[in-house]
Amino acid sequence: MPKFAVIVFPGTNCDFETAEAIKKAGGKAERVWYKESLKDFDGVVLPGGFSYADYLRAGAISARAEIMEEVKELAKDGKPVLGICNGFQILTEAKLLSGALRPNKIPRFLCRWVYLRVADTETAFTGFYKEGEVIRMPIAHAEGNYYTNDLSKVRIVFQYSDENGNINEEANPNGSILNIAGISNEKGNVLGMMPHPERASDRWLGSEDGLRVFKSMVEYAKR
Amino acid sequence: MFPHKEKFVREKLGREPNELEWAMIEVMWSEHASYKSSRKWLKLLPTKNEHVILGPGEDAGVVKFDENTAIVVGIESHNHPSAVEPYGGAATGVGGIVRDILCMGARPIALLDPIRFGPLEKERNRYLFEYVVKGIADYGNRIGVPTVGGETEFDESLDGYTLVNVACIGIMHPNELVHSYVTESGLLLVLVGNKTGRDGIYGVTFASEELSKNAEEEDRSAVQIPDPFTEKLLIEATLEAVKTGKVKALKDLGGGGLTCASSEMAGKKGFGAVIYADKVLQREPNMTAMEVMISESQERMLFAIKKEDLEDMSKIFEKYELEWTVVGEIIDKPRYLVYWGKEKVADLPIDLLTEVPIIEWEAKPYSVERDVQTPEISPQDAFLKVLSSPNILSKEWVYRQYDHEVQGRTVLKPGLDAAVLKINDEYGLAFVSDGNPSYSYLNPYHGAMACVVEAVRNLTSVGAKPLSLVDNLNFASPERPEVYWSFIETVKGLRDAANTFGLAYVSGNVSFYNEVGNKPIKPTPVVAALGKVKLEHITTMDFKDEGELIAIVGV
Amino acid sequence: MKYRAKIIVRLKEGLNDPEGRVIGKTLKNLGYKIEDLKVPKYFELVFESENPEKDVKEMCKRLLANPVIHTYEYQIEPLGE
Amino acid sequence: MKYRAKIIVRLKEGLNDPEGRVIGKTLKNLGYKIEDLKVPKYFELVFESENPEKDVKEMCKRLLANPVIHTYEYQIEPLGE
Ligand SMILES: Nc1ncnc2c1ncn2[C@@H]1O[C@H](COP(=O)(O)OP(=O)(O)O)[C@@H](O)[C@H]1O
Repeated sequence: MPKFAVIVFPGTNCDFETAEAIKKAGGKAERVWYKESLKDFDGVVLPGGFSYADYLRAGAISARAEIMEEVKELAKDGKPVLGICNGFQILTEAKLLSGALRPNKIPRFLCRWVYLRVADTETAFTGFYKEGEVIRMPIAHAEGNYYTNDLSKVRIVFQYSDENGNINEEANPNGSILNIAGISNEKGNVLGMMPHPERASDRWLGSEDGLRVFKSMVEYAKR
Repeated sequence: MFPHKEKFVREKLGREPNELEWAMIEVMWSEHASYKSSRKWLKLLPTKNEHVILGPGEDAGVVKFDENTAIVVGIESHNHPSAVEPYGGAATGVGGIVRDILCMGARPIALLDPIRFGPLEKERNRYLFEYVVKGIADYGNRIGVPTVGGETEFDESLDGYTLVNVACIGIMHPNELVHSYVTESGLLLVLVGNKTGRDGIYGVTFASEELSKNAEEEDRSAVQIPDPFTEKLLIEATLEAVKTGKVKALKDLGGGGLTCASSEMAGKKGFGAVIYADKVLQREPNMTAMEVMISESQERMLFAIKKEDLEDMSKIFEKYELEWTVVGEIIDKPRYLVYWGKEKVADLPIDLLTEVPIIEWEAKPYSVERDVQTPEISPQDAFLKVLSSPNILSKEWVYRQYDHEVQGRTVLKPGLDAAVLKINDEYGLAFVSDGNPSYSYLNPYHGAMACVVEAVRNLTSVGAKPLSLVDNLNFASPERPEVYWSFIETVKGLRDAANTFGLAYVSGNVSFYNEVGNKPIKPTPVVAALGKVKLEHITTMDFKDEGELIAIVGV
Repeated sequence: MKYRAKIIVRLKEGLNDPEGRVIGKTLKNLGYKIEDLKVPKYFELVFESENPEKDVKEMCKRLLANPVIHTYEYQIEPLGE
Repeated sequence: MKYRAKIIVRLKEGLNDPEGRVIGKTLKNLGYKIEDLKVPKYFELVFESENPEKDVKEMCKRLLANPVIHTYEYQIEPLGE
């Protein structure tokens, strides 16, 4: 059974439920304090939260922690690296993914459910989705407005859409270019996404659509 | 404010207290810390039934959910500080109640925020509204505790003021309960978290007085800058420490600061304490013993632990990059001693701090159902007027700013009759708050009952069976006979309504002196209620299908 | 007349400043010898006014700063019509 | 030697600034004639260094600014030993 590290930075706050979702998806998960080592893991998840309270810029301070060097090694080895919400912000700040996450177009924290269109099923995290499928997950962020000056470097994986999969301005909750909700690196083994799949991994919480992100990741890590 | 305080103190002590001693007495005798005007009446409330593990008296109440699960619950107000600095006041209000839950040994899992303002037509009220919500959002979101519900109400009588109440629940195994008092001497007192500064000096006495006209300019010391980053680390470090079983007592530092936390921790079962005030880590230069002892700097916790466990505990604090120092020791004599270096700067019998005499103010009834004019208005216009009132409008603008899903438990989200949190695979916990100052103003007894009844109705609307209650009593000056009377009536109403349902209050809070410019607020009791619901049985308010019958049940 | 104002809003001396502390500590960890770091709020605005100084002061009092916890300072320069 | 640096981190030209826009709008609603309002980040630090200019530039590049979206400027003044 592949084993994943769920990295806990000071201020991370979605670590427990993210570890639960990985277990539910058939993987092993261990919460790892950011001062510890990532040896012996088959993949890494950087969960959501407010590492360092979002001081300076969301994700900026965690991205400079030593453990990120190990994350980079893992990514280079082709192991899956998933950043959710604050984890996505950390991955861009650490240059593991290109672009930046800026304050929402309405500069407030926004917590609500959204529809996403799956744009790329070839990544380590989307194997269990169908291309063009529309899924539901919650977002909860103040800085999720994705920006890049070089789209050629990103694989768009999830886009905010309406119920029918149309990508339009009304469906864009934060001002991201091209309604981007999640991107991956060229190899497809590093994914950053603003929506919270771990909050959509239990039928009582409104949807199980997110669980397949973790299932895909577990399956990928077995290879 | 206590008529014979000075005489009482001098007689008990047999001498004149020094400046530091007076300051500590002042703080502990404040309304906010001592409940001197309310204690007698709060005794009327039912506090025991089969669900209650721990009733009022410590930092929060504890309710039995099932054999392996206890729910800790509490409610607090942060009205005065929020009225002068809405962002910091509201945020530190969240921080305070979260630490109250934490110090019982429980993980905080949800917040509710009943908040009240003056009419939105006025700039100052809009400012207060916007920044109170932002303060709650920024703090709750950053510490990872979801705000799953609340109330938002606007009322003429609150013009220029705000009532910010926050309720919090936590979850733990019943065996993990940590008390806020010690039962042995020789324990070390360890202060963990933020450094101590000059903030909040005399905060509790501030909360026990009416706001002055120039409050905004004057009361810098009464507000604090919120530090959710440190709070989150405190939560994780405290829970890790509690899991070791080595924490003998735990208290958060709130109103009254170190004096209050340490004297209550030591005094409750007849012990005493020595405090080495100079050992407290100080944020500002040249602080005095008095400033250190009564500062209300936020995000600090006081641990009582055995000497031999200090090393293990300190490793946990250091893992979370929290600063800590040993600031005192529990002694077996019931005295409260403070040292500054080698010098003994205070020496009091501890009960002079912890056992404050009660006060009973004059109570004068006003005629209930005050003569309000029933407006002449057509049913059509009345209907539109009601529907367009900000009190009825959707509160989505508020709760979208709150992370109401973090921790992955929120089954019923804000916007419905009550929130439901998933506790295990079978059962959920319903959580709701209600207050209705307009009813309470007309008839405080029935208004209070209505709060309880509405909360219970909201629980039943989502399919939950009520478990227990907490109450937050927001009132004007108790020195006003009509206000004091309405307070007593309110408590009686709360009592009678709870008894009808067989429910008990496990915790609560009283906030007096809510007035601006010599104008009292309406009596504003707020009740938060917990219920248990089988996940399969949760009901929601939307119509599910065409052709369904609609029925109204009741009188 | 048009003016440009630069406004700095600072926390009063002695108040806890978690953001400055955390950023300062991060720079220290990166190897710099930081003795003090503050992150005051900073606004740059272009506005039209008859009485720019009065307006700026008012804006600070009404919105940009809270006199309970902040002090503020500003510079105003005319930009012409 | 000890130095004081004042660092301003701005959004690159052309990037919209939602925070500045909202504050500007609020001030307009309060009756002021705001044409433009920006909220750059602003840092004031006291630090020790052999090579203050190099250090400040580095701090900006490594932490305080994000080159994807920011430019920065700074002033350094010596404070003596
Ligand atoms: N300040 C708030 N914070 C979070 N949720 C709120 C707040 N105010 C209102 N709500 C939510 O909005 C919904 C409607 O609130 P309210 O109008 O008080 O309900 P009702 O009139 O049905 O009692 C509830 O779900 C409530 O929890």
